[in-house]
Amino acid sequence: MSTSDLKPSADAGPPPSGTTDAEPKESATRPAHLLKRVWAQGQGKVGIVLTVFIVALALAGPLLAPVLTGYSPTEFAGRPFQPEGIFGTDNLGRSVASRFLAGGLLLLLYSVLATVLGLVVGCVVGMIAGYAGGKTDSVLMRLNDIVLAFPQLVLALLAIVVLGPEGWVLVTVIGLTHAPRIARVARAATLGVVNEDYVRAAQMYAVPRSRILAREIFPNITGPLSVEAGLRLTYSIGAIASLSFLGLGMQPPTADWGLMINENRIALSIQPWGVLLPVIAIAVLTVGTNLLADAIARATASTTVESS
Amino acid sequence: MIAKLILKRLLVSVFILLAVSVVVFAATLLLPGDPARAILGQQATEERIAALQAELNLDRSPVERYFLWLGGLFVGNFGTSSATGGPVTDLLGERITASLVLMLCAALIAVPVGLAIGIFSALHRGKRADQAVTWGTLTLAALPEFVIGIALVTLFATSVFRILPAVTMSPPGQQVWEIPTQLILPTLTLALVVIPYIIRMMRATMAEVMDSGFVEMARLKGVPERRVILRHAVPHAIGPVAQVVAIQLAWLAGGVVVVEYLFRYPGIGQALIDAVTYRDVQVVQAISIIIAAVYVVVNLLADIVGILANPKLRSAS
Amino acid sequence: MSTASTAASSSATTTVPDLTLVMQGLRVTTLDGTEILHGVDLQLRRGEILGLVGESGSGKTTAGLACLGHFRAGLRYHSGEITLYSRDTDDLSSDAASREAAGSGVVVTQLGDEDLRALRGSRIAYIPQDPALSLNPAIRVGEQIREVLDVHGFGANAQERAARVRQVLEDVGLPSTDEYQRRWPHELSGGQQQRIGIAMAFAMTPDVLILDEPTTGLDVSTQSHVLDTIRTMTSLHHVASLYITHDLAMVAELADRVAVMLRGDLVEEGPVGQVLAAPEHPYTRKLLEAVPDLAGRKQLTQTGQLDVVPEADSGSVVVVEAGGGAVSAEPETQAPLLVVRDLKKFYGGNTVLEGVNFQLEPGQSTMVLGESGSGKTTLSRCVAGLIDDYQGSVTLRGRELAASTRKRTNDDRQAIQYVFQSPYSSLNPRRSIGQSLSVPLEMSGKLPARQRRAVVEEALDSVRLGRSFYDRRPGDLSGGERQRAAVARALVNAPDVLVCDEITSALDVSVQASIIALLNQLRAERGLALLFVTHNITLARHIADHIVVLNQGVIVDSGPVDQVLEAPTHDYTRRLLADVPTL
Amino acid sequence: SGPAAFEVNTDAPPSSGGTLRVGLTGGSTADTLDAHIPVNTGDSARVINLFEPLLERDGDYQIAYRLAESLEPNDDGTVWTLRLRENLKFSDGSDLTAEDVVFTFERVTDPEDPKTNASNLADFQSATAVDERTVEIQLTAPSAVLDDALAQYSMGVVPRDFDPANPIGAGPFRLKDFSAGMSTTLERNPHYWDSEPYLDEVQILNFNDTDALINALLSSQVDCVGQIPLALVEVLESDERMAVLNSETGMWLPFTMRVDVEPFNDVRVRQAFRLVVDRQQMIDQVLSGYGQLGNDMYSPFDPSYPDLDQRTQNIQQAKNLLAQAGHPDGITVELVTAPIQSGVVEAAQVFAQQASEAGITVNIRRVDTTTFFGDQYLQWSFAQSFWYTRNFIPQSRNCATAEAPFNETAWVNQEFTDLLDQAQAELDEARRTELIHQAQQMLYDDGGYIIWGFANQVDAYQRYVLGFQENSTGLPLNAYGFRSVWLGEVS
Ligand SMILES: Nc1ncnc2c1ncn2[C@@H]1O[C@H](COP(=O)(O)OP(=O)(O)OP(=O)(O)O)[C@@H](O)[C@H]1O
Ligand SMILES: Nc1ncnc2c1ncn2[C@@H]1O[C@H](COP(=O)(O)OP(=O)(O)OP(=O)(O)O)[C@@H](O)[C@H]1O
Ligand SMILES: [Mg+2]
Ligand SMILES: [Mg+2]
Repeated sequence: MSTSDLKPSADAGPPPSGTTDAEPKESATRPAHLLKRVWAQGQGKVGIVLTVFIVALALAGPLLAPVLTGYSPTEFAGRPFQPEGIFGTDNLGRSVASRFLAGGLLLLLYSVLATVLGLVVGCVVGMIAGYAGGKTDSVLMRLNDIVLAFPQLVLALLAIVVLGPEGWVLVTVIGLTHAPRIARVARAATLGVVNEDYVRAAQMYAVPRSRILAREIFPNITGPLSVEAGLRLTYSIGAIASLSFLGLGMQPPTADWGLMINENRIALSIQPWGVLLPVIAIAVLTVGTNLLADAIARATASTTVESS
Repeated sequence: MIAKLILKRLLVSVFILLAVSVVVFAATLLLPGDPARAILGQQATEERIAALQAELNLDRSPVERYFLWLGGLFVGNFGTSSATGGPVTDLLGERITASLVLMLCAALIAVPVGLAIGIFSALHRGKRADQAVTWGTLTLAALPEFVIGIALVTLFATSVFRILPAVTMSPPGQQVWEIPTQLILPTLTLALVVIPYIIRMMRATMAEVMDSGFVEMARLKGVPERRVILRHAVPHAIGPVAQVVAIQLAWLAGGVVVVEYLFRYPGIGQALIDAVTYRDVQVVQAISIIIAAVYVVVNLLADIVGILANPKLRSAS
Repeated sequence: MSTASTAASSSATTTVPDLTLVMQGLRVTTLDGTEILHGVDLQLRRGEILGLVGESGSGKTTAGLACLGHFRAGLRYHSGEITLYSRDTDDLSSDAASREAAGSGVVVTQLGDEDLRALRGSRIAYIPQDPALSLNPAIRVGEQIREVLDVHGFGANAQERAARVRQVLEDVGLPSTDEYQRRWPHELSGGQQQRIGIAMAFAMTPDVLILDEPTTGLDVSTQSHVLDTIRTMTSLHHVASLYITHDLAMVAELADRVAVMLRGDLVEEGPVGQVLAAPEHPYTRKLLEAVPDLAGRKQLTQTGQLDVVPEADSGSVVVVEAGGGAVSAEPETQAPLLVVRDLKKFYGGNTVLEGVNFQLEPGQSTMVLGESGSGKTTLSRCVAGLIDDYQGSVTLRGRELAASTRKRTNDDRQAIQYVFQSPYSSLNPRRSIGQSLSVPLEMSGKLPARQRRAVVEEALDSVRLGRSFYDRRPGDLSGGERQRAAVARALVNAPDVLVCDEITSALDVSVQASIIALLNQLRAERGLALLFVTHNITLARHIADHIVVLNQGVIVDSGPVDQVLEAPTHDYTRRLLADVPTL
Repeated sequence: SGPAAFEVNTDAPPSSGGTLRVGLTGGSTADTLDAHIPVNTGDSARVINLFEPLLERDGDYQIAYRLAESLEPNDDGTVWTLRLRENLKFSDGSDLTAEDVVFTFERVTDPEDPKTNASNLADFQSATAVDERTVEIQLTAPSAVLDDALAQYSMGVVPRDFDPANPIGAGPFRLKDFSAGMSTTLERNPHYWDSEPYLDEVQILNFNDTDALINALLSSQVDCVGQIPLALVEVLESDERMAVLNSETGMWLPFTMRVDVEPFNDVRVRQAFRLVVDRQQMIDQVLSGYGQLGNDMYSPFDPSYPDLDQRTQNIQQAKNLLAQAGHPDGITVELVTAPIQSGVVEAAQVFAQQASEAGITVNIRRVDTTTFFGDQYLQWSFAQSFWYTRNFIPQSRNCATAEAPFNETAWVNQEFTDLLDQAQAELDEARRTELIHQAQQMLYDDGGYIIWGFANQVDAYQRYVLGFQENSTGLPLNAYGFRSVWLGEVS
């Protein structure tokens, strides 16, 4: 019943080849740092570069915007949709470049927060269900199914209509709609390791259950979870942008990539930058984070530095 | 045995639908505004509002109303729309069909194409073609659906090639699907949104299966590669992939909203946005239940496929 | 198909009439160029079984698969030649050039994909190690056999093929009924699955058969059945077989000749009698010494490894008299250390243990013997408190223990320690060895955090891993090293009883020997009582002084080692003893 | 003209036949066919083409007779006599008589269920059919401006047995098909009193999104669209297939300050807010320059529109006023906005930017249209609004008196109301203008509206559509005047 059966390729696999018992390794090195192992993969490298680039842009953008373009994100640079400045003006005659620079931070922040919220709730639920098994599992998973069956967008629309399009509402609603999906993945991954003997060993030593979840199980399901996190971040960004598109997400005059697409798409044929820049940024960010997530998943699955 | 398993899944599905109906009902209670007042308008007198409230059962307790509503669902009565003042069924009937047509078209394209590309990619693992597919799916998955839609419209309808209609418009008395060219862009948009996930899943599952002992054994038996793939490998990927396909198809039920909005497609997505903005509670409830039902049914089908594709479950006694 | 075999011998066109497959200077590398096989030469003769032995990772499977022209993903053919002299070479659709070059044999390593495919399953067949993984779970077993016949165009029509399927099924001693053919793989036992694999391999009456540890997953009785089948089929069809294993005892029983591999090199080859009786290469000698024998004449030590692996563990090897415990149980007035009384365990309606009784004294080592599924793991887990809903009692020094470890007292938990079967799953791959080993100390809470490291390092020393392993992760340890670490975890709290559940069955013989030696040493040093669970009866005299034989949840035989081995009272024990292959 | 892909013969006489496909934004499942409560653009388009009023405002905002042939007040303006044209028929062929007109008056002003135009008919007392073609209208107070009230498009005459589900009217078209929120099909009314419309059919198609609307036009799925984004005017003008209809109107998108709550209960704050607006910039940014300057005064087409000093941006003076009002360190306000009309949300953003220079922090709270017009409508302390063209007295009756149904600023001034009453009763043109000017001065000095400009109404249509003319009412597509539109010959 798992959504994505990306199995945790834990190294409890076949015996490592070539090493025999009688041949202890020379250096007792600690395993290479995770980041190093990610960087060592081609995909990881691309992922890190893309992600860091966009994150840096989003973080520094709001400060740099007025310096680089000469206009603050809400100042007027000319009439709407005119080719003034590097990337022209937007639907209100503001500098597209300036708004683009300033427009990534909130989107990034909200989608990361929503993803983190979904991950935390989903992991806790999924891991408890997978670990406890039996009745607890059935009850949690049925509840999960109910939340899953409840249409996401209806939930978002209702919440926004009732509570208003505040940042925390967006984060909470999107985070909570992620949670059941992440819970499924976390549960499936937990089931994959819960019968490992090291978990039994911990039970044997009467390690508290919370600590078993945190120390024995969690580190061993980070692979599928990080893939899932990448995917969920993509969805978060898409969801926030889509809500902005429907006029329910980020509110004007905030400079925001999702909102920019909506505000400027009408003039796609004459002033495409107002749409293209944010679309490209969103695409680069999501591609980057997904590459990174895949690379992290692969890196956590092995402790050695891969070539290639 | 197998019937029993399926029956069990069926019961769970019914239970989930019931639970969703409670949640939907409770959630819509939170919507501000009084449907009776909405139907009659701001200037209506108190007596008329009270009369209509009684007619719509609004004077009863929420629990009573829930059961009345639930009872109605079983006989196909979704209540009265506060926007039109008429039955919700009249309002939604054609829209549901329209949305289903759109989803079906998208599914009919996305599933076979996704599976085929996924298999192809898994068989060429690490090669150029596979990398191209990987990057393609990654990029496509990175774009929100409305971006894909806008791009397609710009490309095929308004700017580059002016060969396809940009929006759907049905002359009165005709259904949207009677003008097939109008379906192309919305269908394509939906298909492009779900295809990357199907490809990714199919590729991963197939790659895993191709690495399995029995596939290696089949090769060592001298079984031709075509047969290895079609007879030995693909049937194993069907079970797990069915789950992902189901989730993607269920997503379609909710995901049509944005696409319908973009293409002015007369489906339930449009009606949902209208209903939420105009606080048409009964319509919101009806659409939520319908989307949930689609989700549950599709998942049930996937479970059944999973059971049928797994001889262990099929023959366990 | 016996006609084919007679025809083959008469129409032999090769210079060496009975040579069937010749491997010359085979080199295989990984994709990044590391050499796995460094030029291996092998010859397979018709009607003869060649045993290929060597420790794990020495390249046996790689060499075996190369005979089929197959190299696993990540591996690459480098150089060398494999030539197949088929009984009916002319039938093969290989191109004339390659046949010429090989002197009318087919050069497997030069064939194209299509020719290779035609060869595989028909002229060269493969029987894999794990039938459960190699049979397609979604195809009925009869269909899987028939598929081989189909793809190689056996016979003239479907009836002939159906008849052939029935015949091979009967040949391997399985029912040939339609009902049986329509079963799914999971509806067969491991032994039956493996015989389906054999039937599949023999279906096309191949010239060469590659068997890759075909009995590893099976218990001794099933194993002897399967071996019988292989033996009869090989001689019946006059096939040249390559039997890959790391069990020298099995080679002694089955093979005509034996080849020994060490890290990608063939180090010794010759008739079985000669190699086993007078091994030339030091590695062969070491391997032989590591093989446990039922008689217990040998001492399982690690000294034999020294000349092969110079940096092997230091000389602090304690030789333990087989059979007699190093520390004999001192007569004590108080209650026995561990008493298991009337232990029962049900899984649903399925009774797994039906009232088990035995006791254990300090320093005593009891072997729990039994075939797969007899309830050994269940029993040992009940003792260790890992199963919490058993009936009956487990008493430690006269005090009855709670069922679950969570309910047991700290001291009780420390007194009984359990070592898991698989070293690959008992250590958390995400935590360092030191972290994993600190857990028992942490939970007993007796030592302040600062001193734990010292204790753990001591334990690592005592299993002869060395302190440097503290910060390493299980992923970069070999199986043997991991199992030592797992033993060390059981030792940090200075337990009284160590429960070992088949702790050597996932390891190859030399590693097994070193672990056995280690346990014996610990018994000697610490007066540890041992509950050693296994299905390998040949280990008895090397590790235990008492034996308990478990069959379907009941103890059918028990007593001191010699008594049980020499005068088994129960049929089951006798059968076990009869099926053991010996050197 | 130019290398067009096709040529349209614009000189040929109008030709009959064909279907005009009209794209309009707005519309939902709540769309109505009722003649007297049009809400959104689609409703208006239907109402105007299905139902004929007695009078109408023409393209130049002059009163023109439609069903009525004459309308005369008595000496003191308390009784008006209306005379219908001859041989009027409803679209089902039945006769349209004075009784129907009386019924229409009663239906609109029904105190139980007052319709949209009831507020303009506040003085209405009763109507009586004197004969087949004559109606006498009695008022409770003298009025010189009843003709204006009767010229509203929500005042179409309906038969006595009117049923909104089967909307029989006397307009140029009659209903063929209707699907709420989606489309409406109208067909020519053969019983129309005036020269028959050229078109056989008009399809009105609802769009929820301007983008889809423009796309439909560009991909030739519709023939004309109402109200295009002003930023796109130049683009569409440069498309050789398209023509643009650019009308100056009296449509205004004011900011509304409620004068009875903090901080706007201090007139200095209101004046400061009016002074921070750079009106030309507003028009440039929000309307892409397609608009006329506003001077915090509505009704630019009223003959008595005043010639007051033009307010311009004066940050320093605004700051001073704020300081005097007790806000020396600036002030923070919440501006509630909603996409009630294109340009409104945009204007809010431009205002926020302009106001920030004077230390005014404007927090924009965007709500959806339903919420905006929901329970809190008229309660927002600082919000926006949107009005089509009206003359001063009816406009004031709608938004600036105690009885006004939509008094968004809560600005009520007895002296102002008295002046209005006097002006309304004054039949002498010059005297009335004088009174109105006095009232306007009060509004200008003290009122709660910030009226920064009047937006042009710009529509676009395919060149082969002929007959559209500019219209100052603010309603798109020549106030939906499809009766004068025909499809040109394409060569
Ligand atoms: N795909 C691969 N990529 C790289 N190295 C490999 C690969 N497969 C095997 N090896 C290496 O080749 C060597 C020989 O492996 P092989 O499986 O032939 O050993 P084996 O003797 O069959 O071992 P075992 O007894 O464990 O089955 C090992 O050192 C192993 O690490
Ligand atoms: N969790 C469980 N649920 C149901 N039955 C079980 C469970 N665990 C074990 N059994 C059954 O109990 C019986 C004894 O199992 P156990 O694992 O104790 O055997 P074993 O002697 O250790 O076998 P092996 O040599 O294969 O390890 C088996 O028939 C097994 O199928
Ligand atoms: Mg092997
Ligand atoms: Mg066991």
